[in-house]
Parts: sequence; structure tokens; C-alpha cells
Amino acid sequence: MSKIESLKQSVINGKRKEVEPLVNELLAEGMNPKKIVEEGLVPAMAVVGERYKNNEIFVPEMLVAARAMKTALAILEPLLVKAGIKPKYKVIIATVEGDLHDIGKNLVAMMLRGADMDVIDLGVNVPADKFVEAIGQHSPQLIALSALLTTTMPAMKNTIDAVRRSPGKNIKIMIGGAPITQQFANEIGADGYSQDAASAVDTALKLLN
Amino acid sequence: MSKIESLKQSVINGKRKEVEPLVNELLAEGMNPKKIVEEGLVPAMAVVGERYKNNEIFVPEMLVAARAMKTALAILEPLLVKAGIKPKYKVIIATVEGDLHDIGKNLVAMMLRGADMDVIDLGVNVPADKFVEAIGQHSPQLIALSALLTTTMPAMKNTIDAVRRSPGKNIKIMIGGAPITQQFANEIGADGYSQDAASAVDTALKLLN
Amino acid sequence: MCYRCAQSIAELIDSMGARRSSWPGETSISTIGNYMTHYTKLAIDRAEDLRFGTAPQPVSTRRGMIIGGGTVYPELNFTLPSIEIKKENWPEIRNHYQQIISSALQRAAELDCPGVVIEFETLPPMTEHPEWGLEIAQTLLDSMEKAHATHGLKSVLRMTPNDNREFVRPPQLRSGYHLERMLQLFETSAAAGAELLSIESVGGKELHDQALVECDISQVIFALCILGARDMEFLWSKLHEIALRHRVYCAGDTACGFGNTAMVLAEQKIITRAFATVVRAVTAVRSLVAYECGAVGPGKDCGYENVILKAITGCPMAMEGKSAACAHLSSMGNIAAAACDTWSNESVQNIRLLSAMAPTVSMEQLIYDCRLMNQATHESKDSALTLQRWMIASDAALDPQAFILTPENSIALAKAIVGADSRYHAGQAVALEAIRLMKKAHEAGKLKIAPRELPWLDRVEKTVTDLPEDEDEFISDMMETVDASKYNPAEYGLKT
Amino acid sequence: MCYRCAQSIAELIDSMGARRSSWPGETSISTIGNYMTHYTKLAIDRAEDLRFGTAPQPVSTRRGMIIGGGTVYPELNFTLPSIEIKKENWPEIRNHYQQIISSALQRAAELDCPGVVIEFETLPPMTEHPEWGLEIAQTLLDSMEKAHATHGLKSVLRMTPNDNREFVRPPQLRSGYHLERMLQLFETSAAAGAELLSIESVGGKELHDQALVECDISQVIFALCILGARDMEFLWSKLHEIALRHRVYCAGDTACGFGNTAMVLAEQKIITRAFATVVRAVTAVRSLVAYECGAVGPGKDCGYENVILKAITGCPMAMEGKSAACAHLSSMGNIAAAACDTWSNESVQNIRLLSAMAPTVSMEQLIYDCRLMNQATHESKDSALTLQRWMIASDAALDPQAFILTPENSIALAKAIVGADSRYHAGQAVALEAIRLMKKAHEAGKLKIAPRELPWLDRVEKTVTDLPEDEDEFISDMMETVDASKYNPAEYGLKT
Ligand SMILES: [Zn+2]
Ligand SMILES: [Zn+2]
Ligand SMILES: [Zn+2]
Repeated sequence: MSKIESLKQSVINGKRKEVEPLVNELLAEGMNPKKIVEEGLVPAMAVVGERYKNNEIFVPEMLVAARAMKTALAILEPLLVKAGIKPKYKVIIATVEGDLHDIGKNLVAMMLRGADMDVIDLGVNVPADKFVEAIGQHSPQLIALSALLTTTMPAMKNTIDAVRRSPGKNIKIMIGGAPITQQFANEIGADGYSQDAASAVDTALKLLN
Repeated sequence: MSKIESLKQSVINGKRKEVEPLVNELLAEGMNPKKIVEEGLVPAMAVVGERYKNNEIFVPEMLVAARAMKTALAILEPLLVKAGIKPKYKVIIATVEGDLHDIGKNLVAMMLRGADMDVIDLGVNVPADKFVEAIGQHSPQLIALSALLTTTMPAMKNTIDAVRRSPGKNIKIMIGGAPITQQFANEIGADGYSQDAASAVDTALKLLN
Repeated sequence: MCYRCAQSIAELIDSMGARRSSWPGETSISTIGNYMTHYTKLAIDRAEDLRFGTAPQPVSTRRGMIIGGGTVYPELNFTLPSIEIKKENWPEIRNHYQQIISSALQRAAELDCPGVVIEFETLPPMTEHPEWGLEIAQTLLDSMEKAHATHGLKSVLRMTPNDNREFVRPPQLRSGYHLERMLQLFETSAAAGAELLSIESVGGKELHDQALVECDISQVIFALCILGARDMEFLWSKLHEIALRHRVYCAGDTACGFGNTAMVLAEQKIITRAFATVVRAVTAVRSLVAYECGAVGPGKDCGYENVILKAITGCPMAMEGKSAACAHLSSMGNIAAAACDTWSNESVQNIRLLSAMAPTVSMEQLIYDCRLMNQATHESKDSALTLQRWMIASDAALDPQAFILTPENSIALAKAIVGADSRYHAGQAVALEAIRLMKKAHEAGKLKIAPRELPWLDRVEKTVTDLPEDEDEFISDMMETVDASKYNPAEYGLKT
Repeated sequence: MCYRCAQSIAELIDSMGARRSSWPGETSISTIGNYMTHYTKLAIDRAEDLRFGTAPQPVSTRRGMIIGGGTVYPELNFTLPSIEIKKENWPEIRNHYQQIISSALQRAAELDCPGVVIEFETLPPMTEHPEWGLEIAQTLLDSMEKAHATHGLKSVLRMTPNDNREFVRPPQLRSGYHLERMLQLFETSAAAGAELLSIESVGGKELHDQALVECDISQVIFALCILGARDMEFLWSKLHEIALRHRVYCAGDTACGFGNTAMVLAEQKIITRAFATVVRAVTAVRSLVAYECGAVGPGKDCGYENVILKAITGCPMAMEGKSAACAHLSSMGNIAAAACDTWSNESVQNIRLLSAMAPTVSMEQLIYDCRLMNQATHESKDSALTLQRWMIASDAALDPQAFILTPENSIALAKAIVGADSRYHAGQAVALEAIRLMKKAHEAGKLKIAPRELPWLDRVEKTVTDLPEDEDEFISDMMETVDASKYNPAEYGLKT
């Protein structure tokens, strides 16, 4: 097995301790940090995501893999920054105003990170104006909104309306949460809808490409 | 009991055979046909409607009363026409396109007639353009639409849209039927919503006054 | 095709096994295809044998479900939310059905369901354009096949096109555009793999609606036992031929637009419960015609009269009660399950509830209801009867319609029907028997009937008793009385 | 207020009748108000006594419902459809509740329901503005009074304000804006006539969410048995005082945000069912605290752990299963009813179904479910146990959580809890007992656990076994491990 393949397997299996030496060795061998991310980490998380989607593993196992990836990134990121390399996509995610549910949002954030996106998590109960402010600050390519209460679905619409009136009006918006449907997404002018955390990455990539 | 009171009671109790001589006697005594309608027939049907609403009687009993009223009207109407007296309000009623349900519509028609309205029943499965045509022909003050299928609710909206684009665009529109809600009425621009046949007269009068 | 088919022929058919769980060779079929069964005795004549999950003539499906063979299966129905059915919306419409079926079957598999009946009751434009109805049927069948391959989940499709013949007024029943398209949808979906054929046929409804709101029992009997029955004979003979051609089953009709309309009007206090109860009893005469013409069940869910038909025919029956509250409120929430073989939610829109889409919610509820019944049956016949006893006691004393549909009373009504020498007489007999049962129970304090309802019982009884003995006399009396503009006697083979 | 209240005092309280069906004179109350019950033995220790409709300590309401006195009552919940809760929408919002309650009670009266529990679970802004919550509560109470006057329909209101304390992050639990307003809504609605006080309290949830998605049992026990329990002690002592002041009942809390979150995550295959099952067992330690602080039931519907609490406390319990499928799918559709005293739909939006508005549909379904149970009970204790046997057999073998909540297993879990000398040890003991029950049953072929779930059982067992014996050591270990930014130990009376 090649070293990059070993790294991939270590991430898949969540063997955090194996990751650090492998990354250092690869760097010592002169491999480009960007290549390590693109050929080691991202494919590893894709495998993990696929296994989860096929009901072969559960989220805790994904989290362990995500942590292993994070260990690698902790070494690689400073190098990437120095070389001016950034993740291709930046995403802002939040649960809307009046709603405190964050498990679903957190899962989606984790999965997007696994797909090598830069995810800025604004937390829960986020008012529309705070959201617009954050967009101005971070200039994301994608916005992801979550709501779990029927009575905070209107807050989702308000947030989208506020974004559409702001300079960031053309940014793609995806939404999700238990009471949300494709029809509601159409009604309030969201660009995408994800039925569950597992398909969030697919939805995001469809919107971004 | 005064003779007009006797007439009222006969209509309430659906004694059709008593009605004809009583009306003729009242006319012979010089009573104005309009007064016979307003003080004998309409209050009788109001009592019947009230009893039905209070669950004291059933619809078949109402129908018998309505027939007794019709017997009276058969004598009075030619006189009223000759004197140029018409019911105060004209209503057009129909079940919308694609929908064949007519029991509810028929009940509402009966109740509106009991309130001395001139009801033109276009039947079931009535397309929007036919509806607009009938409005042009009859110039009603009120339109009543019925739908029983979720999938013919859009036809209700289409009909209202067509009316609103026509010369009769300011005519009041009320709607009803099993899947209909006040919220749907608001959404499609109906002026009123009646939850059941029993309250249709109240809804109609509220819109007309 | 005459009604009074010789009893000897009927018995011959019985002995040939025409009413059986799987199709025999084609030869025997074609020879019996042209004859009708005339039921003169009951398939089930003891109340203890009229119970859920078990029917003397079970129906076996291609994937090995045996309906009436001991297990009650959930039967799921669904419809679209508010959306116009037209070409532009077609992708969205197809998505709805795709989403409904995959989520519902997924849940059924998760809950280890032993098998599922899926009913596709089309919407009128899908019968008018049979290619649309077929496309959705195919979508459902594909998902069902996939669920079988992936999870081993057994399922069968009941196809219920709309009876659009009433779009012409007065209805054009025996020919024309709507009949042709309806038969085409039956034919093509049977060919595609829909194994159970059903319909809510409408013959007679054009006079029955008015009869209901006037509580006119004469016109009810005319509409159901004369007009409706004649139309069903016409229609179900056609369906029988289609079923034979594709080796699928005629499953049954329901007097939905008759008995259920009466029931719902009674729930809304528009007419009396007692009258709706008499109507229900009379509907059995009409719905029976499907079985006379070769249907083998499971009878269609919304026919509360099905329990009477099960006693007569021995065929398995779909029923619906508390878990169909999404479609209509009912006074028979538990008792309706007493003799069911499939247990249905009747219909629910594909809308979002807090947990999941509404059809998936219905699927879960039905599965748990069925599990409870199957547990009892699994234990013993006595256990099944114990659960049934509580189902009956739950509802029977509180509502006249629930009361006449106890297994015991259903058998009494069934006897009144098979004991009569014509459908007209059967209608009279079963109406009088229903009234007798109600009165007796009310007097014994076993049944609650509201005081303002009681006079109606006497009124209806007197009317039925005063009807002429002779059917032809009755027909000509009625033809003089009813609103002649509303129907066309020739469409029922009646001379004007 | 300390956890290890002397047993002698607890027994004194028992002997004074502190846990009874109606309030005694004020004097005895005020003397016992400051002590906590420490359960050291079970109120129900035989499985046959742990059944639906019957609790050793029934609760009597003002209109004469006796919950736990032999009859299972429907408990109806409802919420708004998608609508923003703000001043401008208030008339529409009030109309929704007005329409919900009048239609649902109307249906209950039509179906001769012996009594109804109405739960008003507010929406966050209605607790933040207690005058809003109170106005809706008053609307409900008025309709309930009217239904009693008109139809003789008995009903009682359960008031469930929101625990908004988590709107501040980390949550501010023991003081501040949200606590004050929540207590104000409890106080005013109790004064207005809400007889049952409940809440889904959130103490510990800020750490539990993360523990769930990581399947970290140590952090689960820390969140539930250390943090959550301490917060409940604080909160329920306050509620106890309010209840005493207005002579109403503390009904109970639920670990909804804990046990049900785990259950739903497991249904969605995000975490394993086996882990969710262990979490459920541990939630009982936390939910029990309400009863230790004076709650008398009926325990709140969504606490599937309630059956364990019923064994310990003898108090009646609300439960929910198949007829709450509108709110969440569940693997315990039938078994959840095995020991219920009220039977709930959990929650449903006020949206239109084909028959009626969804809350009315739920009301009808619950009533029929209850009728069936009450018929069995009415017949005999043996009959009730027979129905219960089928409910259990329906679900227990198919799902680990259903399995550990059979009456027999619930008693085993309850014993593990009362046998422990602290909540920390109770949490460990009940987790291990749940694992033991699952493993044993799986080995005996009595319980289906998916192969990919099995390794988790060993993993969790080992973690629990390896936890330190000493509670203080555990606490300081955990305080080092958990994300300290997420919670404030001082809000739980923990020293940092
Ligand atoms: Zn039907
Ligand atoms: Zn809850
Ligand atoms: Zn709840």
C-alpha cells in the first residue's frame, strides 16, 4: 500500500495516532500538502460518507474519522495557508431564529467539512440580520439553514428574504430540517433542499457546480 | 293565531297542503305578496334553519319545509314579478371543474333559497369560462363555489382568477367543501369561507351586507 | 346476462372451484366465465367463524401473500395534496407518488411487516388519460419490486380506476368515452402487474344522492338494488374478462358513494344515523354483485358492508376504521376490524406531518394495528375471538351502524339477503332486518339511539313494508316518481 | 436540598399520605413541602401489576376523572402549523387554538369519551411572554368548561411551558429572564385552573447532544444523572411550591430532549438502537427526580421511561405509541400502551386532513385505542393482561428499546435504580442492567439486534464498568473531559 493510501485508510478507520506520522512522512517525502488533502483526506471522508449512506456505519464512526482528518489538517493547514491554498468552497450554516435545535445542523456541518469545505457555523437561534452580517464578513458560496419547529419555518423565509435583499443576494441557499419539504423550499425561494444529513453534501455540490 | 302566523307554522312543519289555501286567503284579504314572503315564508325558513343548526331537526325535514315554501312561491311569484319585486340578492352556485360532488352544493343552494335569495345552480364540473359567462348573463351579487377533492382545489383558484379578470371582478365570492380552510380561502382571494352548509347563509349575509 | 341464473349452474361452478385462491387452468375458466354465482346460502354462518385474518376462500398473490389465510395485512391508500393534474405538473406528480411509495415501503420493511397491499386509487384525469394512470401504477410496481428484492418485503397492488362515467349527466354507462378509457386502464394495469382490480362504481348514484338527503328509502332501494345492481352486473362482467385475460383477481366494489356518503352525512347530523344504517344494510345487495360476477376479494376497504359480504361469499375483505380517521370520521373505529383481512387507512394526502409524510405515518399505524390482531390470531382462535369481542363491545352499543355490523348481526343480515329470491326482495328484507335488529336492541337497552332519531325507524319500516310485492310494479312506480331528467333508464337495460 | 434524604423522613412522608390522589389539608402539606422522597423500594414489583389504566396512586381531578383508577384516558396534544408567533398574527393564532379545542372536544363528546386530558405544550414565545401562554390556556379552559356544561364531558388541562433557559448559551438555569418567565406562566396558569404541571426540562442537554452523536456513555451519565438530575431538583422544588399554592398537581417531566432524541436518531440510523436503549434506561434516573420532589403524575407522555417510573413510584403515567406516529415514528407502537394511564398523540399541527383537522383526527384515534383497553380492563384483570400480552409480543422481539420496556424488564431496571445509593450509581446500574437484558435476550434468540449493532453493546458495557466508583472522582474526571465552553457548572451547584 502506498503511503497516501495508508493515510486514507487510517482516516477511514479513525486511527488518529497513525495519521500524524504518516502526514509528516509524506511531507518529508516532498508531497504537496494540497495533494495530501485531495488524494488522502477527501477520498477517505468520501468513503466514510458512502458507508454511512449505505447504513454500514453510524455517525459516531464518522466523527472518529472526521477527528482523524482534523489531526491531519492541523499539520497541513498552516502550510496550505502559507501557499495561499484555501478550500474551494466556503459555507455558512445556522439554525434560524427562535429555534435551538443543533444536532442536525452539526451533522451537516461535519459532512460538509469532510468534503473539504470551509464551514462557518453561526450556531442556533440566529436572527436574519446577524446572518446577513456574517455573509458580508465571510463571502461564502453557499448558505445552509436549519429549522426543526413548524413555527420557526417563517423565520427561515425571513432569513432568505433578508439575504435576497442584501449584496449577497445571489448566493446559493439550501435548507433542511424535520418539517421542511421540497415544496416549502420552492415557496420561500431556497435553491436546494436536503432531506437528511446524509444527502446534504450531494445537495451542496449540485448547487455549487 | 293570525293567518300569516298560521302560514309560517305550516311552512315550518312542511304541511304543503295547508299552504296553498292560506296564501290564497291572505291574498284575498288584500295582503301584499311581498309582505307574505317577508313575514311568512322567510321567518319560517329562518326558524327551520335555526332548528337544524341546533341539531333539533335533520335536512329531510328542512327539505319538506322548503317544498312548502316553494308551493307558496308558486302562487306568489307571478304576482311579485308583475309588481316588479325581485329577491334582494341573486347568487350563482357551482361545483368546480373536475369535481362531481353535488350534495353539499345542493344543500347550500337550498339554504340560500330559504333566505329568499334567487339561486342559479350551474351544477357540477363547471369550467371557469362557463362560470364567467353565467355571471355576465345573470349579474349576481354573490358567487358560491364548492370543491370536495384536494386535486380540484386548484380549479377553484382558477375560477376565482377568471372572475377577477372579468367585468364581474368585484362580485363577492364564497367557497366551501371538505378540504377547504379559511387559510386556503385567503390564499386564493375568496371573500368568505363557510365551514358547513348550516353556516352558509350567515357567511353569505355577512358578505352581502 | 340474467340475474336468476339456475342454482344448478351456480353449484356446478362452486364444485369446479371457481372461487378459489389461485387460478386454475384456462380451460375451466373460460367455460365458467359466462355464468354468475347466485348465493343461496352463507359461506360463514356462525359468528365465531366471521373474524379478522381468516376467510374460507383466501386469495394468494404472486409474491406469496395469502390474504384471508390467517394474517391481517395493512392496506395503504394515498392521494395527492392540492395540485392541478395537468401535463406541466406531471414531473411533480410522479415525484409525489415515487416519494410516497418508497418511504412507505421503507417503513414497512423497517417494521418487519409480513406483507402490504398498496391501493392505487387514481384521480379522475388519470383514468381519463389511461396512460397517466398506467405510468403511476408502473412507478408503484417498480418500487414494490425493488422493496421485495432489497428487503424481501412482499406486496401487491390493488388498482382502482375512477368511474368517470358520471361526468356525462345523465351518466352514460354502457358505452362511450369514459367507459372505454376506464376499461383501458384496467386492462393495461392488469397487464403491468396490478393483481387486484377494484372500483367504486357509480351506477344509481345519480338518484341515490337525492334519496339520501330526503331519507327516501324507496328511492334508495331503486337506486341500489335495481339500478346499481344492474350496472354492476354489466361492469363486473367486463372486469371479469379482463382479470381472466391477465390472470389477476377481481377484488371487489364498494358502495362508497352510497353507504359512506350516508354515513358521513349522518356524522355531520344532516341525516339520521338510523337511516344511514338502513342504507348500509341495503348496499350489501348491490356490492354483492361483484362477487356474483366472479370477484374473489379482498373486497375494497371503504365498504363497511363487506362484513356481510364475507359471511355470504367467504371471500377476504379489506376494512377501515380508526386508522382511516385521516380520511373520514367514523363511529366504527374498532368494530370495523372485527372481520377484516386487510386493514386500510382509506386515503391520506401526501403532506408533511411532524414525523414524516402522512402516508408513511398511516403505514406505521396500520402495521401496529395489524400486529396486535396477528398476535392474537397467532395465539389461538379463541384469542382472536377475545380481541374481537373487545372490538365489538367498544363500539356496538353506541351507534346503530356499528351495532348491525357485529359478526352476529352481519350474519342475520346476510341471511336476509340470501333468503330472498331477487335483489329487490333482498333489499327490502335486509332493510327490515336492520330495522328489526336496531329496534330490538334499543328496547333491550343494548343500543343507544337518540330520541329524535327513533320516529325515523318507524317511518322507514312502514315505507318498506308498503312497497309492492312485484318488482316490475315497483320499477314502474319508481320510474313515475323519480326525477327522470337525472338518469337514463336505457343505460340500465330498463324499458322506458 | 440534598439527594440522600434520610429514609426515615421519606417513610414519614409516605405515612402522611404525601403521595395521594387528592390534596389533604394545608397544614400537613406545608410541613412536608421541604423534604424529598427517596425511593428505596418499588411501588409495583410484580409484572402483572404493571398494566394500563391502573396505578397504585391514582390522581383525581376536579371534574372527577381518576387517572390510574381503572380507565385509560386519551391525552390530546397539538401545535400550530407554520406561522410566525408575533403580535400581528395573534388573532389567527388564538383562532387556531379555539378551533382545535372546540372541534376536538366536540368529537370526544360525540364518541361518548369518559374524559380527556388536554396538554397545552406552549411554543417558546408563549413562555417568553407568559401573558400569551396564559391567554391560550384560558381559551382552552373556557372551552373545556363549556364542553363539560353542555355535554358533561370531563377534561383536565396539563400545562407544559417551554424550558427556554437554554436560549442563553451556556444555559442560565437558576436565575434570570427565562426562568422567571417560565415560573410566571406556571404560576398564572395554575391559578387559572391548569391542574397538571409538566415540563420537558433541559438541564444537561447542552452536553448530552454531543454525547449522543458520539455514543459516549460517560458523558450521557454525567449529563443525565449529575447535571440533569441536579437541575430537576432545583426546578421541581420550585414547581412543587407553585402546585401547593394553587392546589394543583406536579405531573412530571420527561427526558424528551435526551431519550427521544436518541430514539429518533436511532430510527434515522444515525446512532445504534442499542445505544439509544441504554440512554433510555439512564433517563429514568433523571426523570424520577420530579417524583422525588413531589410530582404525582400522570407522567408526561413522551417519556417512554415512564413505565420504569410507574414501577418505582406507583404514579399514573401518560404514554404514546402508534397513535403518536404523527409526531414521531417509533419502534414501540403497541408496547408503549402496556402500562399507560393516559394515551397520547404527542403532537400534531392544526392542518387539514381529508376528514377533519388533524387534532380532531388524533382525538378520534386515541379514543378508539382507549376504548379497546378499557373494554379489556372492564372485563377483568386477566383480560387486561391478555391484551397487554399481545401489545408486548407485538414489539418486544423486534427492537431493543421495546424489549427493555416490557413490564417485566421495566421492573428489573427499576430495581437497579432503587437498589443504588446515589443517582450516579443508579445510572451505572441501570445502564448495565439494560445491556445485560439485551445480551441475554439476543443470545436466547428472543430479541433481534442487527449484527453491526452488537459490538456497541460490549463497548458501552466496558466503558460503564470502567467508570470510577467514587462520584466526586467521576465528576472531576468529566469536568476535565467535556467541552467546558458549553455549560456552566455553577448552574448545577458544582464547584469549578
Ligand atoms: Zn371509498
Ligand atoms: Zn417530548
Ligand atoms: Zn409531548
